[in-house]
Amino acid sequence: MIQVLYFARFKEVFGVAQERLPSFDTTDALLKYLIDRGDVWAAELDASRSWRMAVNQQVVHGCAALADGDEVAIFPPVTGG
Amino acid sequence: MIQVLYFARFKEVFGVAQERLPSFDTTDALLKYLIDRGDVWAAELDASRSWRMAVNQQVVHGCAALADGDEVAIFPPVTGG
Amino acid sequence: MMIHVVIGEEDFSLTEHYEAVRGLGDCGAVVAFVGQVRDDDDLATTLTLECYVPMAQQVLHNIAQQACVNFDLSAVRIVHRVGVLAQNAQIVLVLVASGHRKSAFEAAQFIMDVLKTEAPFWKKISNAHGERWVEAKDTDEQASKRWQYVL
Amino acid sequence: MMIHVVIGEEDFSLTEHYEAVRGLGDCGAVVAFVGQVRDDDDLATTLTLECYVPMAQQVLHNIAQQACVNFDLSAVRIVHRVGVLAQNAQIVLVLVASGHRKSAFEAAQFIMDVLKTEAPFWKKISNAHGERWVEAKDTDEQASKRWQYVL
Repeated sequence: MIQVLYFARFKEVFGVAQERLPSFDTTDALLKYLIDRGDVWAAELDASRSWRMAVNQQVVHGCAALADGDEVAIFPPVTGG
Repeated sequence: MIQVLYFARFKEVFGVAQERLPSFDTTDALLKYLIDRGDVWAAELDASRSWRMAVNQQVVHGCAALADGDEVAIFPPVTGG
Repeated sequence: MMIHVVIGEEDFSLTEHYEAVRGLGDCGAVVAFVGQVRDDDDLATTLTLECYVPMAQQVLHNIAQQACVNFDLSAVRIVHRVGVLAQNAQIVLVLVASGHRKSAFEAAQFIMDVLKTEAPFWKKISNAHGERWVEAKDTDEQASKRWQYVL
Repeated sequence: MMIHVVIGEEDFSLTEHYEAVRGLGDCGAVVAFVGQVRDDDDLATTLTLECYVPMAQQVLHNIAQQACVNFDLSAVRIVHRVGVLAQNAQIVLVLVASGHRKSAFEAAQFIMDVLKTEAPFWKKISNAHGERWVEAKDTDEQASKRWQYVL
């Protein structure tokens, strides 16, 4: 299992802050699974939109390997400070 | 009459913080008068040394006109902050 | 090198953080930056700050450490608030101590610039017009990238 | 635009000056710089700050005014102490408030850089080795000159 967290606009649009999902081999596989839910998932996670993904609190660029127990976070560009 | 003020190293080396002097037409004439005192005056106010002069609290570059009642200050490069 | 990072709802005291670095050895120059909620009287703005806390802790620590190494600091303190903040409320504090003013100024700017693009915080604006998430700014992206070439 | 300049022997409170600008309208970003007497434990250093007070008042006001115009500030406060200052004592405070962090950082640096080369203050160092007047630094001269091209 992995833990997937959503922040800010994603949390609101998806209507969920976090969920447990079965393990995936890669972040691309996880993304395909989420996009296949269609609707807001497909719209928000479109590759042309700018958003970020972190695995175990490290930002990943491109596709990254996933392991059982990983924490994956998906979020819009940050706007703190 | 004019008022001449000395600061920092000059005040110590000349042994005077301020003095009243007869009026001079220009800062160059005042300087010649001071340098003609010889000794530390000639040494410190040598044109090759870096120091500044202000007339009525405005820094002057080169020669400036003087009038009766002016306040002239002679000081080393500043080192505050 | 003394690093102190706080993320939380409580307000912070500039003085308290300033006093904490004053006694330190090489601290001829202290620079503090405080970011506050802007005062748009007509709109009665409030900000809601959301944060991915454990990741933000790590990111802020990393930025502080990089600042120490690159700018020869004796202390760095970063405080970032979360939750609902009213007009004029303090949002963020960056305070650095160094032997010299140039490195202190540069370090504080470096920290703020990188924090703005790397630390996982999100701002939502609520006012008379409604609510909206703040969009990331290109100018912040540029400000952050310049440090790649400077360092 | 609120300018406040103080030259005197008394110590100053960062908080007090910070609180004085916080209520002001366009003050999303506050940057404060504090310069302190360095801590050379072995040498038991003290600084003596001499000043041509009426000229320094004018120069600091002019610098503050230029900063307001060039960096769109809502407030500037400059405090410079004179007299005998022990190790770790505060010497100078520059505090600026602006709508944006970039202009706040630049304004504070501008003020410090120009103050260092234009304001009539002189530092004498006294320590275990004796007494000497601090020499003006070329790096300060360069730092001040760069603003001619930036502004």
